[in-house]
Amino acid sequence: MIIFLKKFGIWLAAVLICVVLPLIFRSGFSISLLSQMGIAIIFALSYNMLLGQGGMLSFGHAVYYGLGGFLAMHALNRIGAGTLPIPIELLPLVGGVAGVLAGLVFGWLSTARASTTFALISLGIGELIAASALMLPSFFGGEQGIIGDRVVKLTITGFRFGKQIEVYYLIAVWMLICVALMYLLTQTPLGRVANAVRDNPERAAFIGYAPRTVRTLQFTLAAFFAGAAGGLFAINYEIITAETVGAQASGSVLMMTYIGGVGHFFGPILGAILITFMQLSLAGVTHAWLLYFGLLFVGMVMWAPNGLSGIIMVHEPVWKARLMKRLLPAYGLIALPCLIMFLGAMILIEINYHLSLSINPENPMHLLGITFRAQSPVAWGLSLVMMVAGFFFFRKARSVVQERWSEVSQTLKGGLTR
Amino acid sequence: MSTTALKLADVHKSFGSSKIINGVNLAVAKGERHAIIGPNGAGKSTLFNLISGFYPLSAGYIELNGHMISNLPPHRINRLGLSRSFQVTNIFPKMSVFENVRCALLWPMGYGYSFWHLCDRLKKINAKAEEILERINLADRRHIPAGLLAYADQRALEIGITIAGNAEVILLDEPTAGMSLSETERAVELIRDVTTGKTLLVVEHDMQVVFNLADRISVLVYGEIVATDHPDKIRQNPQVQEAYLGKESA
Amino acid sequence: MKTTLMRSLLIIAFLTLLSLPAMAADTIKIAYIDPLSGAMAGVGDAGYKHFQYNAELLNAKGGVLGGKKFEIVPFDNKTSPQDSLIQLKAAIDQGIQIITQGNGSSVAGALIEAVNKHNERNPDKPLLFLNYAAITPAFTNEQCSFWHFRFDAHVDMKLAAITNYIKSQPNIKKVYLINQDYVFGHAVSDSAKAMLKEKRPDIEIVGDTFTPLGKVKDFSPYVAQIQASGADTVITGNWGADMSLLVKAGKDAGLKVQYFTFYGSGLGAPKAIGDAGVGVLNSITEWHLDLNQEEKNKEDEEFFLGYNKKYSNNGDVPYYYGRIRTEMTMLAAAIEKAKSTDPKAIAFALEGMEYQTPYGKVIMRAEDHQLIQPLYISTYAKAGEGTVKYDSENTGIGFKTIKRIEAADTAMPTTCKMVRPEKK
Amino acid sequence: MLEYIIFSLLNSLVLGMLLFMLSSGLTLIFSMMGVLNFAHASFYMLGAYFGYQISTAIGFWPALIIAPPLVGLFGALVERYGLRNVHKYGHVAELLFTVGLAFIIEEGVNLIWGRNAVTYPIPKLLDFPIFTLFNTEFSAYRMFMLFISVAIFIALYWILTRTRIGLIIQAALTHPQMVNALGHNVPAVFMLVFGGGSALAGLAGVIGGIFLVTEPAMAATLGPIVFVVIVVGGMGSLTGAFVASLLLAAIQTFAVGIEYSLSDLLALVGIRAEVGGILKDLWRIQLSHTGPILPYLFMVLILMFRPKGLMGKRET
Repeated sequence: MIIFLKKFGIWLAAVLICVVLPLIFRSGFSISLLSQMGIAIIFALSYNMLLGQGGMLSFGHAVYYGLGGFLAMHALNRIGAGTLPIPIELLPLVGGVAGVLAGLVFGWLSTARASTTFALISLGIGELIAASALMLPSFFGGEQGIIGDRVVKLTITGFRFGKQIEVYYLIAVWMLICVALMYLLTQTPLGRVANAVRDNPERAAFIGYAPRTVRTLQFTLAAFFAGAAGGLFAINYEIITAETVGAQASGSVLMMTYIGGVGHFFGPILGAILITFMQLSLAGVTHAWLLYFGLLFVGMVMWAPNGLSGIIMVHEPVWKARLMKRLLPAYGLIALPCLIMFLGAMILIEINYHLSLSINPENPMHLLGITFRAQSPVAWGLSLVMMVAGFFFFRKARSVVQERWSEVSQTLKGGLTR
Repeated sequence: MSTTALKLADVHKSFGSSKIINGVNLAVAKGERHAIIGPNGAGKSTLFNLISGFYPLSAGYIELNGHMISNLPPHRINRLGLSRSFQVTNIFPKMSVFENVRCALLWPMGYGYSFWHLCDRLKKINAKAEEILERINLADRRHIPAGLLAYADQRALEIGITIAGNAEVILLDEPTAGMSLSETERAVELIRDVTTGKTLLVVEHDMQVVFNLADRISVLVYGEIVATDHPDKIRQNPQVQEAYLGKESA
Repeated sequence: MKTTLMRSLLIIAFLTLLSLPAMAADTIKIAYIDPLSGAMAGVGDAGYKHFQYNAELLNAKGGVLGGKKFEIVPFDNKTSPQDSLIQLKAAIDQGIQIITQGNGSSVAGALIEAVNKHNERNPDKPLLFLNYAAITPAFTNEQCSFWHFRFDAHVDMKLAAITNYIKSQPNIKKVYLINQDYVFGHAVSDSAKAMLKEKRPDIEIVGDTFTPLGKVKDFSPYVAQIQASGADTVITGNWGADMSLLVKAGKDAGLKVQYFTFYGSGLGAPKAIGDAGVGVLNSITEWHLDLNQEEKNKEDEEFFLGYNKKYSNNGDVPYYYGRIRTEMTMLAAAIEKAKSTDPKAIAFALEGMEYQTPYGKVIMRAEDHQLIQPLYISTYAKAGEGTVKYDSENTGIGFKTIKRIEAADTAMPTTCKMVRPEKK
Repeated sequence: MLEYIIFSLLNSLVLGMLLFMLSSGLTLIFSMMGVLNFAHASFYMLGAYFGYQISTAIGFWPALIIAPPLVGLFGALVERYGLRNVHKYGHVAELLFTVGLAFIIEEGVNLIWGRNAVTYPIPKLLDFPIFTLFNTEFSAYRMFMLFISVAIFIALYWILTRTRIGLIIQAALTHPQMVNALGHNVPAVFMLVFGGGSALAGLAGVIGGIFLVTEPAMAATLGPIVFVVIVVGGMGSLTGAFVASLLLAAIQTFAVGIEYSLSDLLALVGIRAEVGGILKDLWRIQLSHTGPILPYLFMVLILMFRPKGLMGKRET
């Protein structure tokens, strides 16, 4: 039993969370948010099959997501019309097939080299598909996209999927299946060899693998999951437009994956949850969310290139060695200046957005329960002082943290040699 | 021709107008340990890169066990039974030591591009990888990312990757470069051990190593082989002494 | 490394705190679902302020139904259909039953479908969708819905008005069509060709070009083509940079043509085009900011100036959407007429409603829920001369009406087969 | 027809030289530092906005002098305090850093100058047609742009071939390790090149902002096309960038005039197919509509079949 829990505990927990979450967050908005998170998790993990596991930086992954969505939407409409006998629950597979077909073709064309060449080809293909999406309205539906109705007769579970909650559970099931499959893929010969090709394509050729074939296969499989995510998108929104194949969707999944961290399997899951939350919730709170988003991204690139998962996993050995208590006070120490610095920056940003986008810049603005005039020199001065002072103490505190860290890692190393 | 493992016939290579390899003929017999020596810039690494398919030939041809391999891509040559190491350490730095070795076993043991097997369930492969790790003395560090190993250990790992696939012909490019004396000794032992029964072609600067290891030696000077013979004869060959050894022994 | 994590967590924590919505009992909430961040935020923000201003004016007069006040609740959809649907859910969560939107036919199409499905699946709590700017004809034709009302003239109506004007101008002989290469641009091109053929068969269409949407940097090659074709008039559905660049490149090359556009008189176009448009750039709208001078309408002038004072950022983004006033006041009138804020009752009250605006009577046609209103073709003119008193976006450029098209003349037949719920 | 060809040639020259001003900096940065700078077009946008802001305050001519160095300074600071810290994480991180930077700059421009275009008019001194051929006018401003960009081209050429720093940069283009070995201060050279490239982009912005529209989306519309230029021209080749700029501008300009579609082509060989659905859309697309997307097609093909580009010495 214990062994079973150890091995599958995390999966059980994931299932449990998926079941329970919509019971806690019951509003229509929350359930929509959760549904979108599920889709984003599949999409981001599939992107990480390229970037994290295959070393391929793509600027056009949304092509497969979008094409999967469009094909699924056409299929949905055929199902509704009774001309296509596929139960709606299996629609993501249709999207996946679209992804595979497109991925096979474009993957083969673009994977002769990795790195910059690949990145630029993916950018070019992305631009081409996005441009033709508007020029080929009979498939892509032009600006308005294609709409469908997910309430169809043909189901295997008996649900009608009229209610969002039913769709949520459908997405959750598919999400769990896809996550498990993608995890298992990392454990297969192809998954491992993809790592090898990422690390050192020349060497990989001398253990018998053609780098291009490995990349193409990995790419195609990633495109399958992206397409499946697109299929779920079609069911969830009952509309799909050309923007799903566009550069913005591609950029967004890149940011999710990177912020979550490419080095660990679960990283993109964190990224997908966080970024989806920011995109959908933060936008309702502040006009400046895009700026916060950009700052977060650049901050991650500069100071935490391994992403959220990297930050977490760095602490794993410390946690196991029961040394966290040595780090926590230092973290507490650095949190305060960070908080001050962040508050200062936030005040400054919010003031500026108030001046440029509010109903009337003369109106007082509300921030953190305080009401003040955006033009007030006090607010400007305070925010600047907070930023400067925060930065000053941040640097001081940082050296303390570094000191603690080196102590802890010394102890850890000592433990290893002993 | 069944006794010849590797045959180079009138191999030429030029980059633009500069001729690097100028009509090399070489036959390495099965089971032979063959060394190539020569001064810097003689074209030794280029020759390796030609044999292993890294560069296309300008003229001539190369046969591996009777198969024409000139201008095949590297992975095809590898699948025909030729494996090589690199002058600059060339491993998979982010993967664990164990994973490095295991990856080298996947193709030769028939798992190809499979995405329907789980590596951890491939008992035969895992046992083989363990065995290789024991032989290259890295079993205790199997979970460390390969990029974090000490230099000599990385070289050992590279040899492990190179021989893992059980290739009949092994090319080693300066396997002991940059090692201390004691490390070199151990490396030579390792090479001797793991290449037993195989055909070995090695480029090496350290003459001690060469004379210790090789059955026959070829001397490459300015893209041409000036002599091929047993080590003792090479030592005495006046042409060789003038072209190469003369400087070293002086 | 830690700091970034903390920072992001803090962002979330704080901003969630900030978002506690305030509920008031006696308000009629209207969800404004349009872009409020990103590239299109300027346009969405302007629309929001328009609604806010009109709501304020109505509230100052005592609101509706004896004191119920209007409240505009903004939702940022980033011009994306799927985001709009999620924001719609958020609006429903807040108990909002009236939504309004305008930017992007893709968004409007998605919202119409979503509202239809919602009302079908939740007949006891229906939604009402008031569309103020998405002008794809389909929304009041084959795709028409009982729950959707459009307060802007659709593409074909505007084109009909333009071609009617062209019909009355015998010196227009050669017309060049240049449009963006997507559904809207093709619709403009097709309709323009059909209408011109019918109304002025003698006019020669000397060019029918499509430009990739938002990708062209220099329009001078197109201008050279127009020049070479000998056209005297250009009809274009282009908007944004695709329109400004065209007009500017035309000015650079000394192209002497009249442009007829849809979006020339506001939302950044005057700023981007500037003097290049004077005397040549004509736009079709239901309102413009010098109309009050031309028609000597003091009330409208005050209305305009009131907005300018409070919301226009010192005249930088002046009042533009005349129809938002129509939408809000008609909504108020419909609520009074229905004596209810129930969307179904309001919808039935709005159907066929006739309403007196400062510039004539408008009617919400019952058969397709399309507002029929008078339209104006106006041209760029230097401010300070004659009736051109006010300038747009501080550019020194105002507008002069060259043609008023009566409401009845803008009406087009509809293919709508309206499906109505039971009126209880 | 002659009129059309002459003016199309002139116009493609103007656009091509503007593209060159942008791509020369980018190709230098890319080939020396290996950084594919996604924020390069953002520097161009900053140049336009700085130029606009300064010219509303003290006039266009001072703006022309002041704005580019300001952008260059900003670029140098970005290199020094941003990019250099990211360098140790590898090229992907550097690239993503510039992506994020582009994002922040766009949002910042939105915040400071608003979401709509700004009025950035042609300076009075240049607001007249310089010559009229047949019926078409050629504006003095376009001539001025041409003049500036040719001057920059010559200056760049001179700096790179005749000055010491130029020779170091040239050496670094082909053999980046060599320069390091020779003991030159490579980080300083990098900062100089990054700042210089940004300043060039800024200058392109100051004059291009008038010619095109100064709006927050201007970086995003021009950005990808600059990549196309350096890819097609070949990494590290200024001559390549020059040729590719002119070539791409000419393609875009002339494709506009070719109103043939696939169906016309088929009709030419006697096939008149009645098709529906997606084929009908494909049939209908005229070559003239594809002008601005042709470059991407071109880029993808070049990368697949000739990754060195037209004149490059190394693969990307």
